[in-house]
Amino acid sequence: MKIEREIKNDHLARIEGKAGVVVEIGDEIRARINVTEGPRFFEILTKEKNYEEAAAICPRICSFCSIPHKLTPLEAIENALDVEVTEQTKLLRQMLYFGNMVESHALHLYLFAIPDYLGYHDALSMAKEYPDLMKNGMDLKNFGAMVQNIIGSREIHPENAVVGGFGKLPEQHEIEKIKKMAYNVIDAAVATVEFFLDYEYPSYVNLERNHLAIKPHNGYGVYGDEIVASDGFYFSVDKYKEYIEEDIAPYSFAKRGKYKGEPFMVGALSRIVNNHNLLEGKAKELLNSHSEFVKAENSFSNNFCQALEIVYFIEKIAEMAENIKIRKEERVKPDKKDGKGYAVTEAPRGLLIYEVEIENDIIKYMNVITPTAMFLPMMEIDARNMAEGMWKNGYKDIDLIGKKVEMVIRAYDPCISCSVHVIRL
Amino acid sequence: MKLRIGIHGLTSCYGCQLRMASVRELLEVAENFEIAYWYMVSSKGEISHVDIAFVEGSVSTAKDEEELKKIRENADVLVAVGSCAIYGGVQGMLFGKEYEEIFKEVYGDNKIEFEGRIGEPLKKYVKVDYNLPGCPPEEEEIIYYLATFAIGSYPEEKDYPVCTECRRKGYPCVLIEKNEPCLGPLTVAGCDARCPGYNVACIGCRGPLPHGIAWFDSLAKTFKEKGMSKEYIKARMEIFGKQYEKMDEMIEKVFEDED
Amino acid sequence: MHNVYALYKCRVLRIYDLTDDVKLFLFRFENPSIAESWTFVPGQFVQLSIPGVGEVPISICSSPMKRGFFELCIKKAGRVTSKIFDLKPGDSVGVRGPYGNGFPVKDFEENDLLLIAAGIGMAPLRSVFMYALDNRWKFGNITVINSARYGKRLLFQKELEAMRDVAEAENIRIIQTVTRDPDWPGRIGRAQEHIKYANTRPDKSYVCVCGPPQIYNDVFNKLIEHGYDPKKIYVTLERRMKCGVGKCGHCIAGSSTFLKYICIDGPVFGYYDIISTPGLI
Amino acid sequence: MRYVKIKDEKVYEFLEGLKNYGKLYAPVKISDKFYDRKEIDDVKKIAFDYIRTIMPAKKFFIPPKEEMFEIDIENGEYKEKLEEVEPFVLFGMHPCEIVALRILDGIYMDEYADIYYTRRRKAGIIIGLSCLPDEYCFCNLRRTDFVDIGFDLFFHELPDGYLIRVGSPNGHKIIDENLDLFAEVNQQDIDAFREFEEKRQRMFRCYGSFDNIRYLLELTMQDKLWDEESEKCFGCGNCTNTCPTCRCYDVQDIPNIDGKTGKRIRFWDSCQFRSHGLVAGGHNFRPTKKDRFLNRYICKNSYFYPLGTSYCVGCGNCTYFCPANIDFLGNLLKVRSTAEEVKNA
Repeated sequence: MKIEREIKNDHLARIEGKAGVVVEIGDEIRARINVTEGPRFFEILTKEKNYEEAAAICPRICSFCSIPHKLTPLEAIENALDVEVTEQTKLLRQMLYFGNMVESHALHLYLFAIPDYLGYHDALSMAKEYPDLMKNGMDLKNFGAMVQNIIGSREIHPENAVVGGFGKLPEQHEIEKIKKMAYNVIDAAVATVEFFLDYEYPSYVNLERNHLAIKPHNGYGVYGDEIVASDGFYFSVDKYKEYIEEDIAPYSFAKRGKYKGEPFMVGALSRIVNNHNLLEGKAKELLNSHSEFVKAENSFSNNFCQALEIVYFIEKIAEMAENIKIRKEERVKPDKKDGKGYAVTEAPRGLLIYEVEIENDIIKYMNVITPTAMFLPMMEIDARNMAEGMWKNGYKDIDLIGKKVEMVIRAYDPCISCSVHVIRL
Repeated sequence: MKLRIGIHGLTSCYGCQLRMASVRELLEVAENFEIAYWYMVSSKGEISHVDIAFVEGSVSTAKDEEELKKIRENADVLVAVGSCAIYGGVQGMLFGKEYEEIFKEVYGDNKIEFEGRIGEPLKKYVKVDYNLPGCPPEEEEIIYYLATFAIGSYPEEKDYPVCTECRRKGYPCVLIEKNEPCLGPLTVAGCDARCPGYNVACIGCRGPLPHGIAWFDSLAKTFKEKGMSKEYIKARMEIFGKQYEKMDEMIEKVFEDED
Repeated sequence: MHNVYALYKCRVLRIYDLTDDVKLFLFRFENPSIAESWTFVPGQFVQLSIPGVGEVPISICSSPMKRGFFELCIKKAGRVTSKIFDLKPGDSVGVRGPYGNGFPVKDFEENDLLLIAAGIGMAPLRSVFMYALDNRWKFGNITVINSARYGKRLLFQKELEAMRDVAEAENIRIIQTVTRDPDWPGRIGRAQEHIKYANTRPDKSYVCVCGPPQIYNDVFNKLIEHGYDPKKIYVTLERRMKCGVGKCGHCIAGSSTFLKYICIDGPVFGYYDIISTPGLI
Repeated sequence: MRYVKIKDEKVYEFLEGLKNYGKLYAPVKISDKFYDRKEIDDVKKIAFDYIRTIMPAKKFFIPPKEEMFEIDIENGEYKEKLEEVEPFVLFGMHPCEIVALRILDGIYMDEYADIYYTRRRKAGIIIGLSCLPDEYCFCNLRRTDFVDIGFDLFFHELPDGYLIRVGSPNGHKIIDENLDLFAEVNQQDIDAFREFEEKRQRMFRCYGSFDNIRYLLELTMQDKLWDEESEKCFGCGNCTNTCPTCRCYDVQDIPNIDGKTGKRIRFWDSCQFRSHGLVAGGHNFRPTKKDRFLNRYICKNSYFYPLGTSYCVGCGNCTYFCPANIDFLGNLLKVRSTAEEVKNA
C-alpha cells in the first residue's frame, strides 16, 4: 500500500505507561498501537515465591491500579487455599477498592482526558484558567487516596492488605473521617458528570461491540465469580481461557485479547452497559436523566461512565462507612498449602483476572490478564475509525486527526504498564 | 531563576511519576520550576536541555536505553527515582537469567520488533547524580529533593535503615516479636517504617542501603536461626535487592557449612 | 534562657581565592556590639550556617587581636561548603561560637614556637601565627612549616612567601614544602623532613601540628627524635560536630577510659592525650 | 527522707488525680511482648509489671525528631522555634531510667544548656516505680539499681499497696495536696519493703563488680570476639535508639519547596551508622562495621564523671531489642571482669 500520510507518535502523552500510535493513510487507513513499554514478566517474577511475597510483588505491575493488583491476587490465593475471610475484611477490601476507583477515575479524567476536551496540553496549564474544575479533580483524587491510605497503608502499592485480612485494621475514627470526607466531595463528583454533558461524541467511532463485565456478588460491585457479556452470554472465571483468547502483534509487548474471536471492550462503559440496573442513589438518578450519554457503540462514552461511577462509589463508600463498626479480629491463616484458584474483579479499566497454582505455599503458576490487554484491539479499531472518519469527511489537518486519535485512546484510559502482562501461552 | 526540570519514565509501574503528580506543591508552587517535559502529564515538550532530569523505571528495552542516554546528555543533573531506576525494581529480580528464555516462556515463538532485555538500573548505562529511593518515593522526600535543588544545593541521601525509623516511631518490632522476615534492617529509611507500623514485615521496597552497608549476610543468619530456609530467604531478599552487589554471595556464605 | 544554638548574622566582607578549592572569607557580625566584643583563642572554631543548607564547624584562621572581624579559610568539600563557595561579598550567613579549647597561647609565651601544617591544617595554625606576630615581643624564635602535595595547594603560600625575607630578620622562619609537585621551585618533601631546618630550640619550644590524621605519628616521631618535649606538642583535630557544645555526640572519640569530645575537650589536644586515647586521630 | 504509704484501693484514685499536675504518661502494653509509655486516658490500663519500654524515657525530653528553628532563607535568618511545653507526669520510672535521665541532665544542662531539653525537663514530674529484674537486667552491676535522687516520688511495691519515698519539693506538694489518700508507714510495711528488696537482689543474672570492665575492655579490643560479634550486627541502630542514655543527634536544614523558607530539625542519630564518623572530604573515623560496633561498647562503658557512673545503666534494652540477638552483657562477661554470672538464675 502506498502511504500518503502518516501520523506517528512514538510516545503518547498523558497515558500510564509507554506506547506510541501510528496511523497510515493510503488506499486504506491503518492504525496500530505500539506498546513499547518493556516486558516485565510478572508471571515469572512471582513463580517460586511464597504466596505472601507474590502478593506483594503483583501491585508493582501498575501504580494506577495497584489496589486491584493486590486484592485480586489475594482473592485468587485465598480461593486456592480455601481461606474464607471475614465479612469485615470483605467490606474493608471493597471500600479500599472503591477508593482506588475514585482516585484512578479522577486522575484519568482530570489529569489525562479533560485537558483534551478543553484544548490544553496538560492539567497544569488548564488549572490556571479552570481552577475550580481542577480543584474538583484534586478533591476527588485526594479523597480516593485518603481511603486507600487509611485502609491500605498507602495509595500506591498498599502493603496492609494481606492474605487472610489486614496487617492492621483502621481505627473507627478514621472510618468516620472517610465518611465525613465522602459527603464533602460528592458535589465535586456530580459536577464531573455534568462537565461531560456539554460534549457530543464523535460519530466516527460508532461501532457495535461486545462489552464484558463482572457479574457482581452484590450491588454494582467489583467482586464476582462470573463474567457477563453484552451478547447475553456469561461464564465463570475459571473458564476464562475458553472464551478470552489472545494473539501477539510484532509491534507490541502487550498481548491482545479477543472474546469469541472478536475484539471487545471492558471498563466503565462495559460495566454500565451490563450492570446499569444495579446502580443506586445519585448515580442512578444521573444515569436516568442523561441516559443518552451511555452509548454502547461509542467508546467516548467511557469517560461519562467513569464520572458516573465516581458518584456511585463515593456514595457507596459513605454508606459503608456509616454502617461499619470496626471490631478487632485476627487474620485468617490458611490450613492448606496447595491449591488452584481464580479471581476476577473489576479494575478501574475493566476486568482483571488472576489465576494461581500453589504447592507447599509456593507459587508454581501465576497468570494475569489485564483489562488493557483485553481492549487493545478494540482501541486500535476505534483509533483507525476515527482517523478514517475524519479523513473521509475532508479533514486534512494531520495534527488535528492525530489529536483526535489520541483522544480516542485516552477515552479508554489504557494502562500500558498493565497491558504487558497477559495470558501466558 | 526557574529550574528547568524534566520527568521521564522508562519501564516501570509509573508509580513514582504518579506520586510526583500527587505532590500538590509541585503543581501549585510551579513558579520555582518549569517543567520542560513530562509525558505522563503533558503532551507539550520533548526531551531537551534541563537543569534536573528525574527518571523513573528500569532500562528494559533498547528504546529505554536510547531515551535515557538522550536525557543524560541533556541534563545537568540526573536523579534516579524509585527502586526500578536505582536497583532495577522487581523486574530486576530476573537479573542473571537469559532474556530469550524468559521471553519464550511468556511470548512463545512470537517475534516482537522492539528489543527487550532484563530490567537494569540506570547507573549501568549512565552517570546518576542522586538517588531518590522509594516504591514509590514519599511525598516529603520528593519535596525535599526539589527544594534543595531550588536553593542551589543538593539533597543529603539517607544511609540508615527503616529499623531506625521504626524505633523512632515506637512501633513493636515484628522481627523480634513475631519472627517475621522483616527486611527493615537493610532497607534504606524514608518511609517512617510504614509497613511495620501496620504489623506487616518490611519487604524492602525502598531498596537496600547504599555504600555497602546492607548486611544481607547478618540478616540471613538471623532468619536462618529463626528456621527460614535458604530458598525462602533468597526469594524474599531478591525482590528488591537482586542487583545489590554481592547479595547472593552474602546469603550463600551463611549457608555454606550446610551445602 | 539563651539558646546555645542561636545564630548571629554575619556579612561576608571579602573573599580571596587561596587555592583552586580553598577560599578565605572575611566576616563581620552585623550587630555592632557583638562585632566589637566578640573574641576567641587561636585554635577555637565557629559553627557556620548557610540558611536552608546546613551547618559546619570551621576553625578560625585570623588573629584574635584584630577586633571587629574574623577570617575563615574554607575548603570546598561537602554540601555546605560548596554552598559557601557561592557566597558573594554582602551575603549573610549565621555564625555561633567560638567553641572548644584553643591552643594554650599564654603558656607558649617566652618560648619558641614551631608550627607544622599539612594541607588545610594551615588554617587553624595561621591564627596562632598571626597571634604570635601581633605579640611578637612575647615569643622567641618562630618557625612555620607549611606543606602540601602541590605548590598550588599550599594555603597562604603567597602571604607567607611575601614576608619571608623580612621575617628571617625577625627570627621567624618560613618553610614551604611540597611532596608531589615536580614543577615546584622550592623545597620538596614532607613536613617532618624539614623540622631539622627550623630555627626553634627543641628544649625551649612549643609545637603545634595540624593536618590530615595520617601524618601525625610520623611528625611526632620526628619531633621526639629531634628532642622536642612531648609535653609541649599540641594538635588540633577535626570532626563533623553538629552542636559544638558536647551534646550531639558526633565528635566523641576515644576508648572506655579516655572518652573525649573533640568539641569541648578539644579540638586542641596534647601529645599525651593523643597516645592514650585511641581513635582520636 | 519522707515516707508515706498508699493502699491498693487508693492507687487508681491517686493516678487519676495525677492528671491535675499535667498530662499523665505511663507504661502500657502495645503488643504481645512490648510496652511503651503512652498518654493515659484510663488509668486501669497502666502496666505496673512492665520491665522495659521500647522507647526509653528520653523521648519525652529529646523527641525522635524536633524542629529547632524556622529558617528565612531569603533574609538569611534562623528564628528559634520553641513550642509550648505543658506540664506532664511520667509515672512508673524504674531506677535505671531515672539515673539515665540524670546522665542526660549532665550532658544537656551543663554550661551550654540545651533550651529544648531544659524546658521539657522542668515541665516533667518523675514518679518512680520499683521493679523486679529479668535476665536482661544488670543495673546492680552498674550500681543504678537504687536511686536516692532524680525523682519526685518513688513507689515501692508492698503486698497491699506502695511505700512512697518523697524526693523533691514537687513530690511533697503532691503528697500534701492529696493527704487523705495516704497512710503512715508501719513496721509491717518496712518488713515487706525489706523483703521485696532482698527478693529483688536475688533475682539478678550477675553479681560482683563491674567497675574494672572499662580497662579490661580496652585491653581486649583486639580480640577475635569483636570480629565475630560485629559480624552478626545489622548496623540498624536499635541498640542506641532504645538506650536510655544514647543521645547522639543529627541536624538537618530542610528547605521548603518555595526556596524561601525552611526549618532546621534535629533527630536521633546513631554511632552505628556509617555517616556518624564521616567528616568533610570523605574521611571516616569509623569506617568499618566493627569500628562502629566497638565504639558503642567503649562509649557505654566509659564513665560519666559528674555522676561517677558509666553511661550504661544496665537496663538491658540494647540486648532485648536487638534483632540480631547480640548479648551486650554476655559479651562484656566474655571479656571476663570480676562480675560473675549465676548459671541457674
